Amino acid sequence: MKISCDIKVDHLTRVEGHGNIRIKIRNGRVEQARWDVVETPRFFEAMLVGKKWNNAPWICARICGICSIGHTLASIRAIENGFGIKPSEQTSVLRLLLKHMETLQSHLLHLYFLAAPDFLNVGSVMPLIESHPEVVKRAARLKQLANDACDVIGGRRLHPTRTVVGGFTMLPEKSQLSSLKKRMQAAVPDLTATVELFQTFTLPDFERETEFVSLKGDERYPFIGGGLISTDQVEMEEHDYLKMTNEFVVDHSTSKWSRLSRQSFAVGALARLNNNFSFLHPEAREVAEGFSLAPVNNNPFMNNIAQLVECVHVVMDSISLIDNLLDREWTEVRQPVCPRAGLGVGALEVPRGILYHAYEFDNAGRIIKADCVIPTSQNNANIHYDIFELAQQSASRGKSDGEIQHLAEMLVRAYDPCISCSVH
Amino acid sequence: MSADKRLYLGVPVERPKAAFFDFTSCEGCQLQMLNNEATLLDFLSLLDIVNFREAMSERSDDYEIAFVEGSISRADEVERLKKIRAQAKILVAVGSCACFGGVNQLKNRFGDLDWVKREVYGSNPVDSTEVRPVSAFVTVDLKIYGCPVKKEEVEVIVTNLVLGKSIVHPSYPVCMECKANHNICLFDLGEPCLGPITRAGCDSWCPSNRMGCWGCRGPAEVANVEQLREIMLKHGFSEEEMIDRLECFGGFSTYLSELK
Amino acid sequence: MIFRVFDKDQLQRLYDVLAVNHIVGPVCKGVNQNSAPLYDFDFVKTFSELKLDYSSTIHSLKRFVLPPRETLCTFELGDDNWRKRLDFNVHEPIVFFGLHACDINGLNKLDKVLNSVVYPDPYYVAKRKNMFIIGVNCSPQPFCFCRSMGSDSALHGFDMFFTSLGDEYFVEILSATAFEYISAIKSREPNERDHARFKEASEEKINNFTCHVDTTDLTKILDLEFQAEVWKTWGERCLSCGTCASVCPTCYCYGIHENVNLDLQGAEKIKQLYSCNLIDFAQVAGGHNFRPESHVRLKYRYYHKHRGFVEAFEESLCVGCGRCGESCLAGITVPEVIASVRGLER
Amino acid sequence: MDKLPFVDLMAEKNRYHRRGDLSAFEYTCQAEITNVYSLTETEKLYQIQLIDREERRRFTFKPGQFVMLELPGIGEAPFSISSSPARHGNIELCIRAVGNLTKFLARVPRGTRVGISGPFGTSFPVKEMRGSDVLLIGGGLGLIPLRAPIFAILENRSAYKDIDIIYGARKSSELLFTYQYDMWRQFDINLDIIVEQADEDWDGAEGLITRILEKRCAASDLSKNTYAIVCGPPIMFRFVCDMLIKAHLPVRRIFVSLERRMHCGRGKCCRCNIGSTYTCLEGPVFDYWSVMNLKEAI
Ligand SMILES: Cc1cc2nc3c(=O)[nH]c(=O)nc-3n(C[C@H](O)[C@H](O)[C@H](O)COP(=O)(O)OP(=O)(O)OC[C@H]3O[C@@H](n4cnc5c(N)ncnc54)[C@H](O)[C@@H]3O)c2cc1C
Ligand code: SF4
Ligand code: SF4
Ligand code: SF4
Repeated sequence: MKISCDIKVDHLTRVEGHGNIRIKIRNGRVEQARWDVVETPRFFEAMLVGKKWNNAPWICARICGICSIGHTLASIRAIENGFGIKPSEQTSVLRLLLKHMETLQSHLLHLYFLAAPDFLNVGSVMPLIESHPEVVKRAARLKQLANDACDVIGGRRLHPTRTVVGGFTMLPEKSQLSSLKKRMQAAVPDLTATVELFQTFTLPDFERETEFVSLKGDERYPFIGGGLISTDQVEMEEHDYLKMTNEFVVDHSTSKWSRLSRQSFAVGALARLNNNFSFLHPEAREVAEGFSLAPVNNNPFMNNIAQLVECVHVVMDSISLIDNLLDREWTEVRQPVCPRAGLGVGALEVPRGILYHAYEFDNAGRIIKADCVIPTSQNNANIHYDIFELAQQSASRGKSDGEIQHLAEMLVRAYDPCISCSVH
Repeated sequence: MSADKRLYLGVPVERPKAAFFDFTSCEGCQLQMLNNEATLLDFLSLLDIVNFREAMSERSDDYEIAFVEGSISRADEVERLKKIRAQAKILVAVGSCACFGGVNQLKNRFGDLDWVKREVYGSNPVDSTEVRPVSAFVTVDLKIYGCPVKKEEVEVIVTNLVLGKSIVHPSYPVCMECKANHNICLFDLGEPCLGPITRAGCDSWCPSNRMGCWGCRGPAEVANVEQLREIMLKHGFSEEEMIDRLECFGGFSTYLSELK
Repeated sequence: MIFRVFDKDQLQRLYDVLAVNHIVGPVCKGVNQNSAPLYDFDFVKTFSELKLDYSSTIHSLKRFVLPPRETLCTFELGDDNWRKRLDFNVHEPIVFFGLHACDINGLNKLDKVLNSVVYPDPYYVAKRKNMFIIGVNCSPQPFCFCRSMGSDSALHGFDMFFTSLGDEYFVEILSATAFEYISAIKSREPNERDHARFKEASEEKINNFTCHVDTTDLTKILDLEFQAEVWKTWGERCLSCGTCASVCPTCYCYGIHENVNLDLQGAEKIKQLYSCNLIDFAQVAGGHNFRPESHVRLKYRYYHKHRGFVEAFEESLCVGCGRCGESCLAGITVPEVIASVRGLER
Repeated sequence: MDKLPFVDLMAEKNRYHRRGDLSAFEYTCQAEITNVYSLTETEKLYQIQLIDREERRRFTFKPGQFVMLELPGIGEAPFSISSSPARHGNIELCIRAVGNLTKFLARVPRGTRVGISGPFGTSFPVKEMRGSDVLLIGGGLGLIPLRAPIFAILENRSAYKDIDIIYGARKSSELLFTYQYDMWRQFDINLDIIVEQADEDWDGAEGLITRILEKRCAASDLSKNTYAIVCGPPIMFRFVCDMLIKAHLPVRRIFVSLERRMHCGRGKCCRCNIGSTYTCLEGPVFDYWSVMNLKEAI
């Protein structure tokens, strides 16, 4: 039995943004176990006030360097919903494809560069360049495919330039799409090798009963818009997002917290998968089954595996999306936009979970009030309680300080938090 | 990786110890550095990276070059920045946030910081000051412009830095690159663009994708803002639309105070 | 000169015959706000893309002879040695289908400098030697003043030149290769009536010019008005953006920069077309700038085109295509600038 | 029908790209830095030898001409040849470290290979000056291009009458080629040195070049049999040339060397263009009559 320990991790590494972990165990009892977000807040919601609608996607992309495409698309969706614009099917397919490639890029970054070093017992990807060059090269190859695809469709992998309200400023060449498709097909062995790599890792055995929130798929695995659902059987419409997120401010964190049926809930790849398992591409489902991952899985470390499963899903799905695009005649690029007063909400599944943008407009389409709810801020409370539970279980198993710290760090990383995003 | 000494034309080329730091930002510029998949390994062989929180757990405070991303918006950031400055021989401001304040400085435009805090955090106290660029607090040796920075440009700049070549930013505006890319001018397509006054170097990234320039790289050496205003009005764009763009990334703040 | 006449429906046949080569010609790139088509020169993939009745292209065809960026050479670095590798960056001949007289004259003018007796530029010459040029007559646009510059008809510098005579084309043939190509389609010798129609067409074109520049004594006037205040007025408008030079068929000035590869094992030398309107054009090491003011740089662009070149070659370096004025967002056009320097209100 | 024939300029041996023609485009011949001497804090003298013997022998130039020096990946820039024309492809360049290329050059060791092309440009008509007095007036770096004509004159000293060198610098520490002054004087040359700001070590004249020139102009009639060569910063040109003209030195006998930005040295890049005069082709040496016709020349 663990008697006492003090763990302080300031500015946790290999996560996006600044967060601290504190664990204090006294006489075998966890006195304190905290997850503090100390990132400097940026006030995007205030920045948007008074700005015309067309500024929002451009500015909001800058909320996050990893999921800028997600923010752009969420912002666009909120505006389109507010103005009553329905994107054409061509636009929707292109957007989903773009979204997929961001998911792939982000998951790969997390799996290979941020998470894998923990399992290979190194501090970063740098030592792997010499010890496991083939792993690093494979990671780079896959990530480049995803990023190149974002360039081709969105104009730029980071802070996209072609995505606008109403559609796109310009479309990719079809020849570019077919060469992407070829590259995706050729990437399948790399994906398989990635799956095999993760099969060699032992994930910590830890569970805590959790409520998982995500978009609800109706015909396909959900990424852009639709209903909201939780594993505690809560269902909600997109525009009722506030009832789903219930954000509140806590004093030790610059990021807000959320709750629904319980004291906290989780969003992200595992939540999506827990809620929408049946919509996974068959090959992705097979991968999940290989890891005995089935709904409802309560091990937060399994979020890594859920991301891996989604990598397979998005690549497989992208191939068919490209087929769909290649088969059609390109039609209009961009619909006209008529601003109107009212509220617009857009919900999107970004790599780290469900993201909401909501704006209230005046008649001229100026933003009067803006609200952005970020996955990581929805997760923060859950991370916090997970750390507490993890400390408790570790203490009772008599783990060393070093082990507890390592586990706690890995736990936070498993959520792939995007902290600067969460304190937009 | 060994810190082997290399020569270029007989001149020894050190592999300088470099560190990456982030302040108030989206951390996208750092990510752009990792987004160089095809050339990442060569890039890493130029620099000995000893501190890069987003990508690695190892950290050391012994470095010569500090790449600083993000703007400054809290007192503790100023302290941290000053420590970095004291350690680094060369401090590089990376991206629009570090160079001009970036989108973050949009909150400054309200003048009323309390309102801004209340709008987002309600009555909860949050620590946040006016957003300032890095150069407001410490000497900046080199700027890499852009939101986000362009990896090709970063690679050239870092190579030149390591070699001791001088680093010269294009003094001309984006139009020059836009024409080189044979784009149709966005004004002809009914879109506004800050290309005529914004510093080039991005290879007309946005206009080439039919998105008018928002001036993320700040003013070109000659920025005839007054003339651009006339052009905007002539093409049917309001002053508001022009100001939206000019104030977006903070690079044109001095011009804006004249305009408003 | 050899002349032929052929039916316009033979054009596709001629295109097909030529299409074993790369073909560059005027294509439509989109429409502007007023739904007017926007043309530019580009590689043509199918005959239907080729728009021979185009008004004018946004850019000249300069990029095919003077690319905006060109790698002049690469270096391989050894331990205490290095090697330089050259490539003139042209590997196949190209057919230029449908150039207006002004652009053909533009190339002829560039030749004077870049294919001169002293130090000919092989990068340019290599591309020039691999051009097969088909000219086509045009109708004057509201902004072009090629007639004032003596560039409204091309006397040489093409392989063949088409003039539209209703349903037929009147062809001037200047090269043996062109003769072979024309022999591959159905054509006939022109008769008296064709000659008359050809002359009528030329006449009509001349009468359709609405934009003029008075070049009388221009070199002297430019010298006299070197200190004129009007330059300052134009300078205030100029954005120093270089757009005018970029679209101009005869602006050829450039800058050089060299980059070392990331692995430090090699390097490249890149030529980039520049513009004399850019702020640092005349800045030398140490920081001294011979032309720090916009109006002075703008003035020198006019001096090079309309005075210096005339002194050297007895013709202006401007062909009067009007592109710079059309592209200039500040609305600085050659006819207006020259009129104002002459002291004329327009 | 057949494809059009491809004209391969790379393959042809032609005037456009002749190996061994040191002034052809992008033909740079390799040369080695055999010695480097620091003259002042910022100026170094580089002795450079063309590697290929044949090229070395064939390399001839006239005083006042310049070469382009290239460091792969770093840059290329024009430099006046500062050595005696008699030495062919064993040239000396005196270079001030001001920018990218020149600062890098200051760091390379002996033995480094550089690329040299040229020679380019016009020259000082030293032959034409035989039998006359010659006034060589240099300010700051302006002494560098004067050194080649000085050598040429020394090598044929008896062919010339009075030779005056008037040289001014801002500080005594900035004076170039100090080690050669005695040697020049031995050749019966009037050498007047003046510095703008004298310090303790300086016991010579203090002030601007024009102070000395004024005296020289008064000393003899310049209108008949005198040539002048003037090199220096733009501001100096104006004052010196005005003074010479007032002293009735014919404008066609005043020669100046102009500096402009240059990238090609071959009259193509336009960077050195004044109107339509390429300083790299029609210059850098101009007689003053031509300069008067060039707006903004100095
Ligand atoms: C005919 C002529 C003769 C010269 N002779 C000498 C000499 O003997 N000794 C000496 O120290 N200097 C001489 N100079 C000046 C010398 O060329 C510049 O100092 C040099 O170009 C600076 O290059 P940089 O890369 O160090 O400077 P940067 O300021 O970094 O310039 C970058 C590039 O700009 C161009 N450039 C900048 N300034 C000039 C300039 N003044 N002239 C031409 N190109 C320029 C070059 O291509 C250079 O590579 C001469 C210049 C000319 C035109
Ligand atoms: S689109 Fe913008 S950058 Fe391009 S030419 Fe037009 S104004 Fe300049
Ligand atoms: S075009 Fe303008 S906004 Fe876009 S990247 Fe370039 S400078 Fe930035
Ligand atoms: S004249 Fe017009 S196009 Fe040319 S640099 Fe000036 S503003 Fe640009």
